[in-house]
Amino acid sequence: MTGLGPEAWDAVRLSLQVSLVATMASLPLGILVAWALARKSFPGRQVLNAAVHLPLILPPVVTGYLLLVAFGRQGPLGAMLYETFGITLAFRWTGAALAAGIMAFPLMVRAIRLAFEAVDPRLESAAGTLGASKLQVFTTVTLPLVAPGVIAGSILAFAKAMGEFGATITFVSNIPGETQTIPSAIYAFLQVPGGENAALTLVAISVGIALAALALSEWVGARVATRIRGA
Amino acid sequence: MTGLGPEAWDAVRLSLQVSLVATMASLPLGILVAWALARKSFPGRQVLNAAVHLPLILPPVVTGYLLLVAFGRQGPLGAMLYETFGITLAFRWTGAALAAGIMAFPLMVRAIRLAFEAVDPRLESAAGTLGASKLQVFTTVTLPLVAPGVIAGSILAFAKAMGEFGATITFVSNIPGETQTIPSAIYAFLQVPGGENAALTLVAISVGIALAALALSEWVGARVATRIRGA
Amino acid sequence: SEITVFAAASTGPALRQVAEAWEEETGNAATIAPAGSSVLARQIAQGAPADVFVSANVDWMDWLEERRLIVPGSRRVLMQNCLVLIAHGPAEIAPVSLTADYDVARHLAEGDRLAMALVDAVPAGIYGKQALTSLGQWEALASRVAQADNVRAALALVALGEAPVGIVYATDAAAEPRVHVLGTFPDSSHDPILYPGAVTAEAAAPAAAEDFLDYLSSDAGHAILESHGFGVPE
Amino acid sequence: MSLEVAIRHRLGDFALDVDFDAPAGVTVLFGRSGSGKTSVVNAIAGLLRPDAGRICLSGRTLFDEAQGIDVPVHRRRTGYVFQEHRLFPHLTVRENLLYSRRVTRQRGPGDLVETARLLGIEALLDRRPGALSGGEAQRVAIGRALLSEPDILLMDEPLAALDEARKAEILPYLERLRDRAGLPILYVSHNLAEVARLANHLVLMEAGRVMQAGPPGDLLSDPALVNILGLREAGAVIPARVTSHAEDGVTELAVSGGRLFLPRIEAAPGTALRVRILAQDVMIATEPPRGISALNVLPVEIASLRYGGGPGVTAQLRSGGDMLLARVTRRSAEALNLAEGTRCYAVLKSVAVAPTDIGGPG
Amino acid sequence: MSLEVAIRHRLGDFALDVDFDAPAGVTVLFGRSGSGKTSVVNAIAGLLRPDAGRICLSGRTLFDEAQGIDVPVHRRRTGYVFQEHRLFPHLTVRENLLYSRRVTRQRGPGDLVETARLLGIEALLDRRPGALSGGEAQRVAIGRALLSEPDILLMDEPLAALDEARKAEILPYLERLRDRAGLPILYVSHNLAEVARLANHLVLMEAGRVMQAGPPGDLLSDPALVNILGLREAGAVIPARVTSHAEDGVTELAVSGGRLFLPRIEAAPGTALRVRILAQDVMIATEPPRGISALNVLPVEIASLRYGGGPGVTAQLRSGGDMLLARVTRRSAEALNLAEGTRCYAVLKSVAVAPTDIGGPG
Ligand SMILES: Nc1ncnc2c1ncn2[C@@H]1O[C@H](COP(=O)(O)OP(=O)(O)OP(=O)(O)O)[C@@H](O)[C@H]1O
Ligand SMILES: Nc1ncnc2c1ncn2[C@@H]1O[C@H](COP(=O)(O)OP(=O)(O)OP(=O)(O)O)[C@@H](O)[C@H]1O
Ligand code: MOO
Ligand SMILES: [Mg+2]
Ligand SMILES: [Mg+2]
Repeated sequence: MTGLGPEAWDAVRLSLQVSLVATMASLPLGILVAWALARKSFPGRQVLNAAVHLPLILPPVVTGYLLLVAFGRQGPLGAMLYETFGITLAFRWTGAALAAGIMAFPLMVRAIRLAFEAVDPRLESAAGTLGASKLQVFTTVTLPLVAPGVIAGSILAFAKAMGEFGATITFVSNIPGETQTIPSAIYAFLQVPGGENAALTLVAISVGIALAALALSEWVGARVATRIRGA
Repeated sequence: MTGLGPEAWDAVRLSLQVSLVATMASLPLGILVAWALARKSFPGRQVLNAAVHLPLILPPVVTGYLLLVAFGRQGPLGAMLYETFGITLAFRWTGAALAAGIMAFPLMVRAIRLAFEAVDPRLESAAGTLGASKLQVFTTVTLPLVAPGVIAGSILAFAKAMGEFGATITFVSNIPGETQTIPSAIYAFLQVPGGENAALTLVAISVGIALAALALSEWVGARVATRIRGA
Repeated sequence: SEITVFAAASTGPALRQVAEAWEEETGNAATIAPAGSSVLARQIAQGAPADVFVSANVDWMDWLEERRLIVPGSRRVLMQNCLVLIAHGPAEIAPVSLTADYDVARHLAEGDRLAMALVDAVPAGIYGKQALTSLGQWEALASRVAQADNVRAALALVALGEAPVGIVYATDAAAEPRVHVLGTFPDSSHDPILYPGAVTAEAAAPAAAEDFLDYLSSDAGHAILESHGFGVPE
Repeated sequence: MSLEVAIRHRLGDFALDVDFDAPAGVTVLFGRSGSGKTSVVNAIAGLLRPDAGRICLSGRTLFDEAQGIDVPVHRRRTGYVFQEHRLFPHLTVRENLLYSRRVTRQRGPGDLVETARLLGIEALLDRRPGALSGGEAQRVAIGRALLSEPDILLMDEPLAALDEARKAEILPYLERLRDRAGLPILYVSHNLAEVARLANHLVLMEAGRVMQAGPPGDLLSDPALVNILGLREAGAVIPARVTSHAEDGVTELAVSGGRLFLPRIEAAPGTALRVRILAQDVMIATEPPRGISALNVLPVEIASLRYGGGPGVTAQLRSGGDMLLARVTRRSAEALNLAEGTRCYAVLKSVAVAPTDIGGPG
Repeated sequence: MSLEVAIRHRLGDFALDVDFDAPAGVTVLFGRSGSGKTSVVNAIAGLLRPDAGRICLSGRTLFDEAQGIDVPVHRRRTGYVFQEHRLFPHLTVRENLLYSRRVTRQRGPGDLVETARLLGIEALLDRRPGALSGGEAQRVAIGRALLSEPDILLMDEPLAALDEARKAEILPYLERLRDRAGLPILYVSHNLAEVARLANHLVLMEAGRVMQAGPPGDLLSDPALVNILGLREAGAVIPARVTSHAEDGVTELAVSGGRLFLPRIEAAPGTALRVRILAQDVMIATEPPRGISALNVLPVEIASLRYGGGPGVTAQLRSGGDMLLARVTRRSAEALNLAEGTRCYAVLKSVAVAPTDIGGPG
């Protein structure tokens, strides 16, 4: 229809899958880490904070290379995952999701952390006096109040995951149907003279998807915000 | 000293310069855009929001390519800038700063926007009744209260700028001493046999700088937060 | 005078060493800017301040030539390369010349991947696909290829043992101790691997640029290029 | 100086529809929780844009829906003390107090040190609002509004969080403000002692509407409003004039119906005052009482007797040109044979006319 | 049920060092703004961890620095009504009210509908806190704490934002809570009428320390505390028993010094009550007054006369086994020749013993 071959459509499907899984799977950890960084002081807090930011600081290829070394089949973590759970990440779409998730993680955590820092701790104390355990305070008061930040963080992460290229291709290569995401396909098109049009079509699709997600998140975010402001 | 040649040290200096300039120069616009997105409803708000997020969604090479087409000396904006102001961005460190700034912009804006959304509008009304114009309310109440978000956004942007590679090399190439930032230099080292060690040294330097900035921002942020909590 | 050389990334270090020798001899200065050939070609089309372009493949040089962006007559082949099949680990047997009888797939266990550069986009990948096709093995292997974004990344996959075998340039294989060469693909199995160079149409110092290319084609230049594993034109 | 408010506005199910004028001095908005007091104040400050109507302050139109006038908040010069303090958390107490000066670059007559001393917050100047107690924060908020040199002070239950002693210190200061330069004050309160003391004008609100408005003397001594205001708080506010100070600390006042003796009032002879006499503090005697500690006995005539459902009777007593209110039991009224026109005596203990119930002339 | 508090804590320059026991019933913490009341309540709720000391509730140790005991907030079962309402902005009023039930999965005897009706918030159940007026929000906060079925209610000036009518509705409910099942209540207040009505025990705080603690009857009629409590608020709280209800709506009470006649009180004959008689509502007569509307005249003996700096005198009057307080002017005291031991009559208007000043036996 658009002059794109079936491989390109595979890439679209795969990118969606990878980005969604990366965002969803990293969300619980992202919330936990954001909360710990915003609220707790513990030994290693600064180390955790640094680790979270690393993927942002490092050139993506370096992150991809480190992932390869750690999570590849020969890597210590990769071997352990394979032997213990039978999970292989290298050259799999799951590895692409891991790479995208890690690259997007700092964005997700920062957004959620800011939201945690904005929650009025007096509301949490009030919940405590009403009999809510720490965990209940968290789930019934804190979490609903950070919802806008969680939405913002998730959409940032999703957008980043849709666009991630360097770490992904370095870690899981480009295997059509398995690890060839939209950015990999775009990159390939751009390497050859005359590939620009196909690349631009894919760019348009990618942008369309991400903007739809963005619009959805704005809409949900606005609804959540009005609820919290309380009209 | 570390086995790095003068070119590599040039890259370190240049990366610092590019990242700092990119962060500082985009900060005013970032604050403005974040404020508009958080507080105003205007026609084109969704378009602005989408535009801000685009660099996140697009693979970096695509962003770089679009920048090259727009701001290259043949590009419409590049030609205009050159003819009107005598400014050339393409293949200059200023172009690298533009690329880094654009790539970091969504991160900066999101962080600041969340902070704006968390400011209690009742404090702003109170300032209004005390005679503060909208602008004064903004500078004397809103801005100080969003300071933690501004710090968070700036450090995210700085870290991202330090790690930015794809858009930069695509837009301004990899000219040592002019546009070769740390990530580009790492790329160059990784393209050649035996370059890994030099690449790792650069990675370490880059990480060190970004983590120092991160620690500084955490420290400043904590101080600002205590001030605002008011102990 | 000073020139800027836009060099395909894989040629960067060799060119830098040549540049140093050239600078010593002529008192000129050369800055080597390494990046992908496609990136560099597009940048030259956008007015990049390059005096010399060294491409890793012929297509992008053709593309510039069609657009009259290089100085006619300055184009020449600077160096050549060979394509090899490599495996992880130290050498066990001497390299062979690869023929249709050589079953590449036997190195791949269930789930293993053959590391190559992007087979439709990056020169090393394109040449590799041609070679496997002419050896009649592409059909069988196509679905088992892990395509890296550049040939160095393919090399890294094999070096780390993530892929047991891969297809890279001889120059890459020579410098990586964690891999060994199983065999060399015959020149006839793929288009010649040529690195063309030319002076750009907008070169600020065309004379020096021409001189640099000449130096690359001189014996002194050839010696350096060969020390990096490149072949040189007769 | 006067304030004219005539606005309509909907907030969900709640309909605000008020129309009142506030003359110079203190106008108290009085009404139950949720009756719309804060909404009215917000409209005057420009924080709520009414659906329709007009707001004028001293001839200046702040808002006119029909004419499309809507003066921005910061040009309205309203000093607003909010129901919640709304201090700026990032500024110290001192910076909060000086905020208005900083933004308007005007230095009015108000003095930081004096204001802080009055409010008892001198020791807190370098703290931030997070480190203040509830009452301290509210006092800082009052100081911040006072120091903004406004054209009108809007005070939304400003003293609710304060103890009596502190209130007793702040009220005279508000009175001085009211009297000096005629700064108009719109004051939301639940407390009729405050109302009686401060108000020149009283606006009673109920369910978004103005029930009744007028001088507090009239309203507070209106037997019809006794139930709305609460039995304990009904009473008369009558004008008086200081005549002399005796050596034993008693001040003599002239009222239209005779003389009153009060614990020393710091006001020069000749000063006009208002005194509040709660209905429950007035006894009725048919003969002049003797041997009793009450210093104040006024001859009165019963103007009306209003029997409620309960055991109480509200008597309106004509004393010279003024009306007093008295609450007596039905049993007493019968025992004393009280009827309209009966001439009798109003007995009030001197200390029952308490210092906090004495206000300037307004 | 009783509460023992003995804690020390530093907050910046402020040093808290309090030690008091609160018996069953209502204990009122009374003190000026900034005296440390909220800090004490926070310590009991577990929101402030004292530097040292002990807190026990009904034999349960909530905190003991020495033994390292610090029961977590949510296990302390304290129902806390905060000075600022602290409603959850993301929940509706109904969800706020039911919050405690949701997290503890316990359904106590408290009923949502009944509580909401009592507090006048039935119509607001589906709103969010952002759409409430100041007083409405405070009422929801009270309801939320009540419905949490706590072992103790901690109330930090809960009624300050409410109008008299609303207070008059809520106070009896708090009294019922206090009396039913003996729910102890720690109540921070500036308002002595509330204190007198509710308190079984009064703790006077000043600058972080307990100045005096004891039964409100003793403290409020202690002439030495008149200055601290405020002149207008001093008075006695004495026990009484309902003897009969007359047809004209007057209820007769027996006190140790004689009989009192009050507007009808809804309590069966025999019920024990406390009545509050403000010093300023008591007149002293040397002979039994006649022809006067005051129904209540008690023979008394002057136990002490305390001359202050001003024109007033505080007289302590022995009436049977109780002490009354009276404020009279120095001039009257001299005119009537009052001295310690003088036998005379205390004259009080029946309606001066107002309904809000009558509490159960506690
Ligand atoms: N973080 C802090 N640093 C220094 N002083 C503080 C801090 N928090 C509170 N204080 C001081 O502690 C004292 C007690 O405060 P607390 O809130 O307990 O007073 P309160 O009796 O409840 O007063 P109010 O009636 O005004 O609410 C106050 O003087 C206050 O200024
Ligand atoms: N956003 C809203 N939606 C619906 N109703 C609202 C909204 N905001 C306020 N109200 C209602 O408007 C009415 C007036 O509120 P307002 O704050 O003016 O009352 P108030 O007289 O100041 O009360 P209080 O003495 O309790 O502070 C209240 O009944 C309140 O419930
Ligand atoms: O040097 Mo290249 O651009 O990897 O073929
Ligand atoms: Mg209000
Ligand atoms: Mg307090």
